[in-house]
Amino acid sequence: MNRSFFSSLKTNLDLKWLVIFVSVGLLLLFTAFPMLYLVLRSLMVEGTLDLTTYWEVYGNIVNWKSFVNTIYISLLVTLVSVAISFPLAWLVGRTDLPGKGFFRTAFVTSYMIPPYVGAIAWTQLLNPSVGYLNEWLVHVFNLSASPFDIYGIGGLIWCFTLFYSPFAFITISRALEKMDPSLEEASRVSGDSPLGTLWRVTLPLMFPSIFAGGVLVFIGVGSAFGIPAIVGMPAQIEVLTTRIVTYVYMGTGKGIREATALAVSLMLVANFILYASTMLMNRRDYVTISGKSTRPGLVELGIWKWPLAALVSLYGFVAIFLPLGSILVTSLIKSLSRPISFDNLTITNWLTAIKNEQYMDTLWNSFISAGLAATIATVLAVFIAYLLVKTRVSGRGIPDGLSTLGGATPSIVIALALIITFSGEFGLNLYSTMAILVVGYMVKYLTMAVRTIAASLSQVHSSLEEAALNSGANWLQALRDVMLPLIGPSIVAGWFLVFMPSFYELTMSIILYGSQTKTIGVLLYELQTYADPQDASVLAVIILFIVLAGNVILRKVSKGAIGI
Amino acid sequence: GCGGGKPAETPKSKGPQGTVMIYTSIYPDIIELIKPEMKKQFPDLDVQWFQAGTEKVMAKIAGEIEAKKVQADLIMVADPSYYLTLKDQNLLLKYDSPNRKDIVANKDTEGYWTGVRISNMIIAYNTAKVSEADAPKSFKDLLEPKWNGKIAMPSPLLSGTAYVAAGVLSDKYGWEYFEQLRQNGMKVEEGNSALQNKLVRGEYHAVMILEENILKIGAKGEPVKVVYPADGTIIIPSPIAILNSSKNQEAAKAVLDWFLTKQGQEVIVKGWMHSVRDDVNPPQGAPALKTFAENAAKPDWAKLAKDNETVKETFRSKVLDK
Amino acid sequence: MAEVKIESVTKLFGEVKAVNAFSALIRNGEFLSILGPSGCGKTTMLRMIAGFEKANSGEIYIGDHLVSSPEKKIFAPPEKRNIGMVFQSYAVWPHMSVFDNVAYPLKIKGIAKDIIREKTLQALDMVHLDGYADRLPSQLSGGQQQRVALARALVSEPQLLLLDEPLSNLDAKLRESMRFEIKELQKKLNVTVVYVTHDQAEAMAMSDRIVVMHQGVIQQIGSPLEVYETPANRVIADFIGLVNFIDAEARQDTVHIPSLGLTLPSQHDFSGKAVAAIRPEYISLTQDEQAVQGTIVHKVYLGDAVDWRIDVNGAQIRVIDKAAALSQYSSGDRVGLEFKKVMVFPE
Amino acid sequence: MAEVKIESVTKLFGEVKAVNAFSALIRNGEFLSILGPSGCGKTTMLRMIAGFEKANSGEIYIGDHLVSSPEKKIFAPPEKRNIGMVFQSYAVWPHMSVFDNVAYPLKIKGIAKDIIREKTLQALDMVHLDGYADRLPSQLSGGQQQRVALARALVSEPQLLLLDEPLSNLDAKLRESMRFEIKELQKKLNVTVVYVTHDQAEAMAMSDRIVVMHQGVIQQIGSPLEVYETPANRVIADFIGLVNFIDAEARQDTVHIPSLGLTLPSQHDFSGKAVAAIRPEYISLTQDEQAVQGTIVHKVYLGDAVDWRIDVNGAQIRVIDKAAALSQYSSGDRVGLEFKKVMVFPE
Ligand SMILES: Nc1ncnc2c1ncn2[C@@H]1O[C@H](COP(=O)(O)OP(=O)(O)OP(=O)(O)O)[C@@H](O)[C@H]1O
Ligand SMILES: Nc1ncnc2c1ncn2[C@@H]1O[C@H](COP(=O)(O)OP(=O)(O)OP(=O)(O)O)[C@@H](O)[C@H]1O
Ligand SMILES: [Mg+2]
Ligand SMILES: [Mg+2]
Repeated sequence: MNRSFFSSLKTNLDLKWLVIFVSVGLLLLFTAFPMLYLVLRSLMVEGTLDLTTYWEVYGNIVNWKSFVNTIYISLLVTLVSVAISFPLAWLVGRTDLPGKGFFRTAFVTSYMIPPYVGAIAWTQLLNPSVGYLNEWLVHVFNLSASPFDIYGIGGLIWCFTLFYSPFAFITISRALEKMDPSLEEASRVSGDSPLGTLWRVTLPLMFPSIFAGGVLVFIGVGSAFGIPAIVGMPAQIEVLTTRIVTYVYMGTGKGIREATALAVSLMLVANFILYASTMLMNRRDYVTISGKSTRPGLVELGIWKWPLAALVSLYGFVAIFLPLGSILVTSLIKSLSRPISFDNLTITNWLTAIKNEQYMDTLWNSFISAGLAATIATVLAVFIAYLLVKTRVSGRGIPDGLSTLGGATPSIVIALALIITFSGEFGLNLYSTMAILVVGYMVKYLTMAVRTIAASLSQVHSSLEEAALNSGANWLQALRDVMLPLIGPSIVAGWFLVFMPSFYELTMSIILYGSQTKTIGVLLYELQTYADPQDASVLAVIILFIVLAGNVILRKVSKGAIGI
Repeated sequence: GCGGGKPAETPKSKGPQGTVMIYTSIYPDIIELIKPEMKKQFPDLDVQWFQAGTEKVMAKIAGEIEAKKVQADLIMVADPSYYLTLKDQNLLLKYDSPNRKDIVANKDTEGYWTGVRISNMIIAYNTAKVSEADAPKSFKDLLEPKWNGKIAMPSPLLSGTAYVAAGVLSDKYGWEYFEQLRQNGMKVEEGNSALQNKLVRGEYHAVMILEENILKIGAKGEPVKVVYPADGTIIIPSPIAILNSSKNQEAAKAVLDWFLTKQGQEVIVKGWMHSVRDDVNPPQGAPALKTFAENAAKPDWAKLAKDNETVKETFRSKVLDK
Repeated sequence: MAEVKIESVTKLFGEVKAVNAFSALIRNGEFLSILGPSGCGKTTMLRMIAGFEKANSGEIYIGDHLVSSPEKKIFAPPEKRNIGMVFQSYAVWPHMSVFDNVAYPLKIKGIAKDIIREKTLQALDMVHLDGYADRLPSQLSGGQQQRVALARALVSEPQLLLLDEPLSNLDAKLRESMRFEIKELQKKLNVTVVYVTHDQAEAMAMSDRIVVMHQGVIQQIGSPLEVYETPANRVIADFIGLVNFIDAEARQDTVHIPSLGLTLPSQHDFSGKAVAAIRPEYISLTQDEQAVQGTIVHKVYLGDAVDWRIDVNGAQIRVIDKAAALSQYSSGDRVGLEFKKVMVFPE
Repeated sequence: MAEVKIESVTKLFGEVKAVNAFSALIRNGEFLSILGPSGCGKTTMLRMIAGFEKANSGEIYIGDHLVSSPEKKIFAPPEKRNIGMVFQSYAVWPHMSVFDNVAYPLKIKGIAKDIIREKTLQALDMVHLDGYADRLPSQLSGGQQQRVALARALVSEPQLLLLDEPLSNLDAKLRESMRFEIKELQKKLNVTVVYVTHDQAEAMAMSDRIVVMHQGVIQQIGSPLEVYETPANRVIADFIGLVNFIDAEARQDTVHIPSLGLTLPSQHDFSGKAVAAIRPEYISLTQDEQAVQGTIVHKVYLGDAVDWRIDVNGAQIRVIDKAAALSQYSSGDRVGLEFKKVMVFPE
């Protein structure tokens, strides 16, 4: 792919380059190849280069409108998410805010709710005719009409922000916690207030993580289908993904080509944003973990302590407890048509769900495939990120760009790409196996881990790695013993950022799953759409509970080193 | 590769052997009902299922076609016009099942596909919000101003059955009908299930939806009721077909045959759909098909197959464009 | 305005008493150094004055303001204390250019752009970093980064300067020039300076008074001369400058050192068993046969002096003689030792 | 085994020539110091030997191995070079305890647990950090962290030690004890040491040879005595130790200094306009009326000596006199100056 990459490989064919080379090879095979092959095919009709697909797709004003909608919504959500997440991450990570640990967990909790379940919860709360919250507000404030209507651009952005801002929060807070506090102290002593310091020193120092989180939010929102379908469609808001899915659902080869052609625009935009943010940062240095340790100091909030705690609690309540409560109530309710009251509650939904053996199987399938995907992706991400931020090889950004390509592509297009490339045409037949699910999750979510880890890695002073090499450690040992523990929180976060969405992934899984590999996402969807929305809620609560409990246990066992 | 029939080691039974893969949009709980019946009927046959919504099955098959590796032996999805497309592409196996003679519903004259179940697009309303007298009686009634903002339908762009409804109604009333619905505040949702849940909760008062969804939740005691529109229920006889790439065609044929038997159809009816046979009772709580079949709309399947893109695009521009 | 009053300040890290009942009055415009072995609590004390560490007890006043008093629940945040500080770890901001780093305290004060520019360049000049304004800290050597930190602390001409080993990574030449600049600035602006250093010569040369700490406790406060010439106890004598300790006996007005067979005049307020402390430069080598005789064991060339170890009746005595820098004595030679002064401590 | 041969190594940072055609042969078991002003390229050179910075040209051999040669496209990674190093920025790993930091090089070698334990505790002892094994670096003072870095570099007894200002944050007492430990270890194990320091006294006391650098270029390589007493040029004379420069005229075997009205014996291989360089300790104060007379302008007390500025016919001459440490001269007094030695450089 790049001459100087290979030449440096040849001159230093040592462990480091070997490992990086293998990782990039895997990335090329499993991520880049299917995507690029699909794009290539969208450029060909019956074996010859034919741009009519692109002419048609991009000649259609509707697609442009949805393109503009997508960009507008994604950018807005990205900005709002970062604007919310940075202060929250700071409050939770660097100050003496009461209840920090609790908030820290609470803010990532919304990441554990599948967005399609969460979005439905919000439509239950805020639909204009019978939304629980609307009705309550009308009742309490004696209003003449519902104050909120979830179906609209505002509602769309609201839902997106709540379910995608954890990308930013997780990425930023992990980096903040490891920052050398004397950098902030130097600003205080220069006469700057804590807030000014936050704005002028902490914020710029956190740029790599802020950009990383922002890019993740942008990619996630731009390529999401669930929330636009649930919240946007009734409001007649079309975005690229709904257009793409419309093409795919035609069920023809032409439909696939058109969908791919349209998806290319998303890939380009995401890579452009990635490139732009990298350019912006390359000119500066952001080392915040240095070889001279200073004492971890917390900013004291003083009189602001309790007001801020109240504000944060309010946000937590609205953003997390309301939708969670709505899901929980749904799981406990006898009949959705009747109002919430004591005699309309039952635990039979729970009992039947827990007894259902099929649930356990699918849970296990999802656990294994998501776990594998997250682990492989995290390992690859470490090497790709290292290549990106700690080496000077030209072309080092290409793997990062490729992983972004996957992240920005709507899942359904990835699923098709995988069917087409891994059904044996190229000698590798993964179709209908669990492997294809693992590959699919990796393609889609690898970028989460790469961005998060790269951002943290860029903040570690290289002398720390050098000291390990100098102690006789080889590169892998140095990575294992020094670099990885130092950015440990981000590695865990990266793993989690891949694991969680893979765990309840729907769009891809529903097309790729085989008779033995039904996943929890597929099951949830079945329940939600046909069997019983209540069962779906039960399952969502169970997932949440398992993840939260697993998290608490891991944190306890590892003394806080592992966990989110 | 599931299509390959492996010879069984103990050739004591003479039924079909090997494996057979069925791609279907039939709901999972019905599949669960079918499975034991099949096992009884074909003890040596490994029947595998892939279940997803019609559109998703179609997308999966489209991908498999691109990869030149279709895995399904049989398909059973909702949209009849899709079978015309497949037939055009030469992907279906011609099979004139002996049981076809009992089938009253739509079937391909040449035998490439055969109706296997009947779903109906109807109107449903929430009885807690709307009295029986007030309920809409026809699709046309949904244009009354009292429904403003309280009605909805699934999106023809994303749901096959909704697509049929859009095609039929636009043929019948012209696109003005949908324009007026839009002006009457009709919402468009992703699919039937989203509508079903919102209808139950009373977010919508009346919706265009599949009969089977409503029968099912109605049986659970939720306050919903079906109206068979006076201006024509949209009857969708969903077919079954064998793909000509099937490597176990004998078994596939046997399975297809079974679905068309009375026994097979009784299972279908348990899934709240109507049978394609005359001698099977309607689903619980529903009238017999013939009571509303006379004035039912007669979709032009060939036109629906051909005009797929135009219909969807027109619907989009008339109803979904902001 | 920037008199600093510290009253019985104590700081605990868990079980460790990093600073223990520290009291001092630092006068307006005074240059006070804190000296002491590594880990004795110097940085901790400085950080408490700056407001980065909360004392467990005791009070700190800056000017008339009580800025820290756990008992009265008073604690002024660092930015309200109008302080310039150099951190032991530099804490130069990696994302800002050298110029931006140094200009920062001025920007915060909302000073006009052109004045900021002028003052910043002036400060960079002062630390010999003219021409480096646009570099990023990662493109600087260690000493250059340290100078950026120094320039940043000086640029806004604060009332109180806290310097934590600000010159530790500079060579002698540069260090001397920096010392000079700091002193000049201090005199010009009448700034109060609290200076932490591990370099005794530096502390001696610059300070009005020196605080000697040991394990969190103040051992002595006094002028450089006092601390050096009349250390309060053995520990200080040992820490400040080099010293030979020899068993002795304190008598009235004299001290007797049996191993050298010598009695020297001395002032002390006790008698009996004692330790005589003789600094290497209190001794000179002589060829006088009457003097105490010893054998040269070891000779280290220091450039401006020679560091001798001389065996006198089995005891090794260290002598640093500048006058003898060029002398031709070498190992094994016999020489005479002439003692010019002695300090006496109880044993 | 650990002879280091450096041949014409050059390193560019963009436009900046950080190291320029550096050549040196460091013998097995030799203690070589690199001295030079801040930013002259010392750290860069050390990092190239360690393998953290790639030279732009030139070759570096460690033992018989060519470890770096851009021309031949050879570059051995740091972990293959068997080097112990102390980084100017310490590079102590914040997530490991003191013990784990120091034990790391041993663990990597796969040494048995109990031996690791023993050696690590021994190394901690050596740097006076016994009892700190379980602390985290963030719970240590600056000097303590630096000592952790030192212990880590020494613990595995490497063939080649690269020390980048390893003692800069330690007090004189501790520094001296560390120097001693390093020297002992070096002798015991016959390690080759390359030592970067800004402290000339340290370089003088410890080194077999000293390399003096200036702006990336080697100015002189020689023994401490050579570098101090016969510096190759003015720059070195100025950098190593203090010096008074006075206009002079070189004559055969003598130098004439008009402003002092003095002619002194001197060796030099040119004649004509010259600069006489006189170190402050080459001058002593005397009451001899025959000597050059001056007026004391300024007197700084240094503890073990006094630093005088004396005005002689308008020129300020700096004198450091240990013998006079206790003398009672004070500002304004007239004194005589006796010159013992002079160096001469072309103007
Ligand atoms: N990455 C870089 N980019 C540009 N210039 C650099 C870079 N790193 C170092 N330099 C410059 O190279 C020169 C040599 O730096 P080096 O760190 O070797 O100095 P040093 O002799 O160790 O100084 P000190 O005693 O202050 O530590 C310095 O002028 C420094 O500014
Ligand atoms: N967070 C902490 N937890 C426990 N002990 C600590 C902590 N921080 C500092 N100490 C201990 O407190 C003592 C004083 O530390 P301080 O940094 O003030 O020393 P210092 O005098 O500045 O030393 P140096 O000259 O080495 O910089 C040290 O022994 C140190 O180990
Ligand atoms: Mg300190
Ligand atoms: Mg350096």
